[in-house]
Amino acid sequence: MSELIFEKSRHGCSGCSLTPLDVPAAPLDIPTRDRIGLPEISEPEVVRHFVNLSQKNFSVDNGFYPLGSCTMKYNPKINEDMAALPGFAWLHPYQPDCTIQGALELIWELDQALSEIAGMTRFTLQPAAGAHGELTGLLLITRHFEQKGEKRDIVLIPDSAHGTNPASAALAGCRVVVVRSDARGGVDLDDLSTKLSDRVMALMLTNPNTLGLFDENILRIADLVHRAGGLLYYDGANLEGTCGFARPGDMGFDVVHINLHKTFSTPHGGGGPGSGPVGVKALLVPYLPVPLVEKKADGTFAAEWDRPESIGMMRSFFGNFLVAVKAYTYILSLGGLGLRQMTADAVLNANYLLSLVREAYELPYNRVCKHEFVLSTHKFGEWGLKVIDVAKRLLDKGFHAPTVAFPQIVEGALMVEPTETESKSTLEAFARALLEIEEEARTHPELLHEAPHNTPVRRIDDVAANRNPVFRWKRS
Amino acid sequence: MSELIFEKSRHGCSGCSLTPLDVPAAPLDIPTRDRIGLPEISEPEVVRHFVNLSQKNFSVDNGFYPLGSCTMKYNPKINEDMAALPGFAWLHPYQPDCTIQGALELIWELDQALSEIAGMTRFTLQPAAGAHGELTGLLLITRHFEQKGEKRDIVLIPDSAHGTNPASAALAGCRVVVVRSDARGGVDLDDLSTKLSDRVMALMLTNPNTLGLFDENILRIADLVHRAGGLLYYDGANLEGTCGFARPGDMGFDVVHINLHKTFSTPHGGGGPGSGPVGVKALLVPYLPVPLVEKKADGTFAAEWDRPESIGMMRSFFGNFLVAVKAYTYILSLGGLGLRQMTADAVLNANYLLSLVREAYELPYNRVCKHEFVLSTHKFGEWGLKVIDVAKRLLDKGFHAPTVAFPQIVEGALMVEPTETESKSTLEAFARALLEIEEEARTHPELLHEAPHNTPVRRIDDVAANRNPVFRWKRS
Amino acid sequence: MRYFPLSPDDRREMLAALGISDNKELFADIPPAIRFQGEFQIPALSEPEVTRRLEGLADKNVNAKSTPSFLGGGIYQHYIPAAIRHLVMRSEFYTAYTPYQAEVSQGTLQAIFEYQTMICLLSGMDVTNASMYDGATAVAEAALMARAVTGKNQILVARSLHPQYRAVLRTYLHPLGLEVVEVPWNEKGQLDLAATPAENAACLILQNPNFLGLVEDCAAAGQWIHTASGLFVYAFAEAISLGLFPPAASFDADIVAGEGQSLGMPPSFGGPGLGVFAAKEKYVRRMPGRLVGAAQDVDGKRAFVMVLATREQHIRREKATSNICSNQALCALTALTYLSLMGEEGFRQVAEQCFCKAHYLADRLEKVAGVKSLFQTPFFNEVAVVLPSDPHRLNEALLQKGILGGIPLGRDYPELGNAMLLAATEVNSKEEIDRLVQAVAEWRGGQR
Amino acid sequence: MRYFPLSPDDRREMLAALGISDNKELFADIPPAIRFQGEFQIPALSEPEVTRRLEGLADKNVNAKSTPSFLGGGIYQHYIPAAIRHLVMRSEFYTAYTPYQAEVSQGTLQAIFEYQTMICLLSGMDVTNASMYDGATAVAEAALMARAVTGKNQILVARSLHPQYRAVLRTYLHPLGLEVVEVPWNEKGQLDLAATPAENAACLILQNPNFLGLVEDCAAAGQWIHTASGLFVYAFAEAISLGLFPPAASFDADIVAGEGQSLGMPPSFGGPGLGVFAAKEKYVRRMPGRLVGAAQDVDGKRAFVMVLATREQHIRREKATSNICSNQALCALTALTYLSLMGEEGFRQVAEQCFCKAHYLADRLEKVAGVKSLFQTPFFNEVAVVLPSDPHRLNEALLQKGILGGIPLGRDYPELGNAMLLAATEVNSKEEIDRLVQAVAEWRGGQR
Ligand SMILES: Cc1ncc(COP(=O)(O)O)c(C=O)c1O
Ligand SMILES: Cc1ncc(COP(=O)(O)O)c(C=O)c1O
Repeated sequence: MSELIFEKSRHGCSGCSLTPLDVPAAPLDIPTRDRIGLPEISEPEVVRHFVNLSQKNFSVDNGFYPLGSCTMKYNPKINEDMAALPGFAWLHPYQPDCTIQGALELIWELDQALSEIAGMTRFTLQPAAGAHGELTGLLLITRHFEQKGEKRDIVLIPDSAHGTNPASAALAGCRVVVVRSDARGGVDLDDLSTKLSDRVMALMLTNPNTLGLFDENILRIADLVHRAGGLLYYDGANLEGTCGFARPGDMGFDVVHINLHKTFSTPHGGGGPGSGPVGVKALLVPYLPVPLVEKKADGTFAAEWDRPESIGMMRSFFGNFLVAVKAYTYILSLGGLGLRQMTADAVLNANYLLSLVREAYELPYNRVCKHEFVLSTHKFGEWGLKVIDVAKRLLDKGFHAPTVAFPQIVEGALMVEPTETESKSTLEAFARALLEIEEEARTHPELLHEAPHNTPVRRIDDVAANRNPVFRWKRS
Repeated sequence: MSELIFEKSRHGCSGCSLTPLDVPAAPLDIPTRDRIGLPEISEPEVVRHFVNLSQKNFSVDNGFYPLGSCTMKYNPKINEDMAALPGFAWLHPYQPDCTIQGALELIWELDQALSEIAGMTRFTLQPAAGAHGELTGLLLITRHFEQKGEKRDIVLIPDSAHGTNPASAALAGCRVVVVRSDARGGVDLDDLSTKLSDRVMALMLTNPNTLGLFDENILRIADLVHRAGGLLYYDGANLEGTCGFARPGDMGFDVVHINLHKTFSTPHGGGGPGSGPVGVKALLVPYLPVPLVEKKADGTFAAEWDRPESIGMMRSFFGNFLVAVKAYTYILSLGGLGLRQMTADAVLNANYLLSLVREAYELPYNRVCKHEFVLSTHKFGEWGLKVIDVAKRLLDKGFHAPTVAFPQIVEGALMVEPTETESKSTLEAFARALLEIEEEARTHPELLHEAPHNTPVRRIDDVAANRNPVFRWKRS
Repeated sequence: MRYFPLSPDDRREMLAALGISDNKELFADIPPAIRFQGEFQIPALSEPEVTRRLEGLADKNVNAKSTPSFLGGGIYQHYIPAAIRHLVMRSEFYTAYTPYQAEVSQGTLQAIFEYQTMICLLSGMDVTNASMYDGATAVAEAALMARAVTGKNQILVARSLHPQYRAVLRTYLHPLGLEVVEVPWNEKGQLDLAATPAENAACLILQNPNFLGLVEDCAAAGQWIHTASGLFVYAFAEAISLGLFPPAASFDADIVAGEGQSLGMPPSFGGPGLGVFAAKEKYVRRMPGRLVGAAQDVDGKRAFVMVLATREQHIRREKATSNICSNQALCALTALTYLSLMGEEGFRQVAEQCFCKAHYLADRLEKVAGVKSLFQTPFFNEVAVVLPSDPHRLNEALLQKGILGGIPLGRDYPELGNAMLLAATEVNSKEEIDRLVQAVAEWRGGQR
Repeated sequence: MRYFPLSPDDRREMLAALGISDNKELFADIPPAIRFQGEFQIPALSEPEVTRRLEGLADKNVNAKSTPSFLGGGIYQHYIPAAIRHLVMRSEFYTAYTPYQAEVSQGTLQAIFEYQTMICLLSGMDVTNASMYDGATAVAEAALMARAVTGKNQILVARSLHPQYRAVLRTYLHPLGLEVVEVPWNEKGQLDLAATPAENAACLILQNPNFLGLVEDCAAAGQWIHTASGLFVYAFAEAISLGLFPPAASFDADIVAGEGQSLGMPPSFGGPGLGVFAAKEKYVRRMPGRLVGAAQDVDGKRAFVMVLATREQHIRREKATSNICSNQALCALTALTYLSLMGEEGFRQVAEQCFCKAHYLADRLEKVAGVKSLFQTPFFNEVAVVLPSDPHRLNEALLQKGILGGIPLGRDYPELGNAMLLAATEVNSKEEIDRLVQAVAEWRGGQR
């Protein structure tokens, strides 16, 4: 069953159908290669291979996937259909503007919608994912201070932040200084004050943060940073928690990125493609990447390349355009009120689920959560178990596991994000599973330790796989 | 996991999205109903329900499905895409001819292609499946004799025939007389001769027959029937066995039906829709159902309704048109040579597979087979086992079972049709499974008796289900 | 050929294993006289070429997706939720066959069981089968079943039953010597019970709404035929009406037979659609088609399985209740997913919207001078209007303006002369309807 | 809203269970000053309405599926086998995320492992990652990796590298203080090794075929940069060339980075595409992106799992090799299915057909008076020609005739004046090419 596609190759077979060449064969006046070693397989066998492979995946369309920080909500099918329209999928990015008015209009409209939703002035859709948006945003800030002639290179990042935040800061050529969390899980204001200086370029913040908690001091924080001359960066991975209830722009953020593949329902694709549009306040608009889509006085749209202060390009062309098509479809499908209901339900689901499991697990910060919450499995240590054992046992019970071991400030963190597209009964079933597991941990810890038992493969030996890593198949 | 969709209903939910009414609400001047009781479920949950349901099916895209007589070949994906084109899927059958020229041309072209393939004069695409084609064909013959003023109402049918043959004959108002098979599995010529008379309207024959054997006496048979004044009906379920090598028209058949969902690769859809075009020799053309598509002198196409001798309509409109689109796509994809290779490979696969298992099972007729073959599991009786036990054990080994207990003339029949879209290694794996099972039957019969063990559900109690049948869910 | 997994080497090895050198030997049993020596004149096209060829054919058609259309008559355009195709096109559903091996076919079996339940809910009947070919053949099978139940040989059928259903009925009944008697409509376009005696009838087949779009008095009709010991067959050609109309069972229907295309399927040039068939449980052993029942596996786990197969051709052969084998299962699945998504409220609303759109259309059309409704009887989503001249000419004029008009009724009902049947559903916007009416008025103007 | 499974009752019950009466209480932690009081001016559309809106936008575009196109420049149109979308659109693939829980993600993991192998086969390299955002960022990451490996701060980049890749490179390298030095092309349009010293270079980035479509002397370039202890980064913007060209490893490339859109993805207005990234194994710990490795489960069963995660941001944070998290996994799966279907022969043939079509195009264009190839150097499937006047005017003229022309090179390469880059692939028929050439000739005629 787990035969590799290469092992199914049979010389002389093919799944390919090419129209015979209708022009004269040109002499190959260039150096050419030998056999590649690609497999030779008929179409029926290729189809079977991948259909059967797919069944070894757990996905949102199979069941509950409460992977914290990832917003694994339902991916509406209409989104996929719209992105597949030949009028989008078969556009070439080098086409003249007059032949791509619909695409430019869509980009403009999405920019407008996101600006309204986030409370910002303009968005670029070029960044291909959240981390890419972070880098973009930091480069915009860098450029801003360059223009102002200020030498600032420190990026403050809370200890609860996602790994991409410091990694992006490093990639932007900045120094990372970590800010501690306080007892309520928010930014420690004292620590922040201490670390602010005229070298600080920005504070990167997720709000609600990775604990799922809204930082009530956000206005104080913004004020402190701004007074110190720095800017505020908003990691929009958690926009789901406040969308329609509070806008990052209003909180004082100067730059935001949004993950269209989270809040805006575009599929995660087994890892991607995503899209990480970056929105800015007016002061940063001049630096946005090229091309930027502009609406002209006559109502037509143009891809503007001539932006002398721009940071340049973050990737080729217009970003992951088809992902933008899906997100735009979603925004139109929900409308303003729907977006607010989305958040209301996501937050209700999270708090309800939390209420069902909080007794059996440890809740490090006892507060209302937003769209997700983090439990600690610290006490499972008593029974010789780790958070990973809880996760694996959940797989046996037909659920995907929550995010584990993140944020690092919580020991044995289990980060649970139900999203608004789950039903009450699903939440209850999941809560029952978590309670059962806690019970099993006390009475039959081996059940967890040896989990999973009924998945396509059982627990995988990571250590061995890393000791002598094998990155590719080779004919044996 | 096996919750019914109704059990997931939650009052106030919906997966529906309707545009608000843009005309005045008209007063309901008609009697209307109370609540229907349809489930109320959001789109994400409906999607999950059916995605998970689907995974409880075994299908051609999952693996080997050697269901004899059903030609479970690969269903090319391009076929589905072509049938989904709005220019086909969104045609209304009452549109004026000038707006459906492409559809009529396709019907005409498929008629031409099938006529060439089967060696007939004209085809109607109206019949919705094989059995429907049988009824159509028999009614054509009935009409023929009506017109000739001959009173013939007996249909001769071999004892090896598929159940639809006698059932169709009955539906056509005919009497069925069964013809015995001879020692080589073909029509017993003596028995046939005895049963021929001036009351015999037709002999229905599958050739290769349901044993997968080509009736070598076919010309004698045709001659006998024709001399007795009867006509020959060809059940095209097994066209796969001779396509490109011998044509029913050339064998002497006067009417044929073809199952597009078998030889011509259209999907079986969990039971249907299929399509059972009927082709006839010139003498029967006047009786073909209306509408019949004609090509006019100016190259345009017309749906001809004015056919005074026609038997009338067999179903509404043009039959399962989108199935015809798929079959036409397939025929163009293979071309004439491809169709011949298709048969060559199907027959090679069948004979090769047979050679691997014939020692361990009983082969009632020791001959070269065509696209399928029938084994007997008679000897499994010794170990207290039936053919169904062999079938269920195959499920455990990751294969669909062959057709069982048919044809009835072979005790404990296992009817195996590999099709040309299976690889040599798949055939070998299946053969190994059959051999293992024979071994298990001898050594651990309970393994078969209690099979299947690792399917979504285990052996189902048919008897109980039939004793007090429950045809629908009711709120409990 | 990309669909064939045998490599040249495989073929050689396999032939060798069989001890033969040429695959011709595998066909040696075919008498030389009938060995096909020719070559089919069908050139093989590459996938891109075949795509171009089929797209070319599709483009030669005017399709009712990009062109406003008012065609109905048993095939309707309704909005199809996007999720449906994603579900129905799951490989595991559409590349499986009849669930003969129940243990690996629970997906299909449970779906059919759910479909059966849905149709029982819509119709109020006890038992629904797994599908028939289409509405027309479902009605024909209903007639045969009524004959089998009652032993009577006459079938009463409303003249307002879909003309093609009547045609199919005639084709099916003729060879069995059954008599088809048409019951005319009265001055209101509804069934004229007074016109025909019912004593010898195995059943009365009445379509609601009838082919002219009109709502029938089914209660009266049911009572009438039952008094004469015939069965009442409730037929329908527009399944959306089931969301608004009282269920057939409330009229004491014995059999319900109709077309389910509206439940999530595109018009498809008339096929595949879905033959819906339901009946009272007491007649179940006379029912055609497959039935799925609830069951348990040996571990007591819920399961589903085909039941009462002893009615069917593969067991009963010439004594079977029908010859049907392959049915329209994937269409039944489509209907199931459609009804699941629409749900209680949504399905009702679609029906109401259709009603409102058609009434708006009728109101507006009536205001065009020279156009009037054929009857002043309550209707659902179709209206028959009389035109001042040949409706075919109107259709041509409409087509010029990018509109697919209605169905000229004269061919099937010569007595209706220049009448045309126009349908409106939830997909016809007010603007489209206004455009149609405007075009009709202009055409009418040009006529004078 | 049809995507929300909470019913009004559910919401009430859940709030009650939480002991609160209004969901506003769940947002009480948001300071009143920043509670959003407005309402987004975004009306909700029904599914049919949203479909119409998006189809309307799509229809405002001229798409390269229904219009012959000769645009390339890093994004190409190739035939996409129909089976691909059916596979990639399997729910289990596209609605899953990064395979964090390996035991229930073997589908994705095995697919990535197979993809990695495919790219290793095409490039000859040892290790391939699970994907980068696109060709441009892959090249930028290659530069960063070269810096990390060599400790040198200068990046040599061919001026004939895709202009947008160079732009992205500048954006990425600027804040890190790395110096980007452009290496010009010589009179043949190929890299001019003599022009630039290599001593301080962390790497040389050379695109093959280069942006002008020309085949580079990679062996010489590789040797040259290696002599100076820099890494050789083999970049590509047309993955189909990998089917014909000697593998990058044969030029001793250290890193291979490029765009994989041609492997089964439509042009998509430039995204999503596929950033391909491969390298020599000795550098693997400096590589950006995810890696999947072969593994075993506790029962010794074959399995796959993410490996060397210690390079990545979620563990290493600011010391990670890259910040990438979400990547383009589904595009990698697409490329995998494409290569699986095309197979050894098919993939090679596509490459050869592209070569032949472009050469036919070039030959024919050269015959138009006033049009000539910019260079007489071997090329793959794109050719740069010099026109007698502004190529934008030619494109307008072509558009009039329903043809999407080529890319005017003047904006990115002012020194090239009126040059235009035209691509041809296996989907451009001879007839299309002839039509283009004819139209160019007519335009040229009209100019005089
Ligand atoms: C809080 C947070 N920030 C940033 C990211 C990075 O986003 P992406 O994966 O789209 O690059 C993630 C991704 O999971 C995240 O959870
Ligand atoms: C030999 C034979 N004849 C006829 C039929 C009936 O065909 P259909 O199921 O298309 O009605 C079958 C179906 O399996 C068959 O195998």
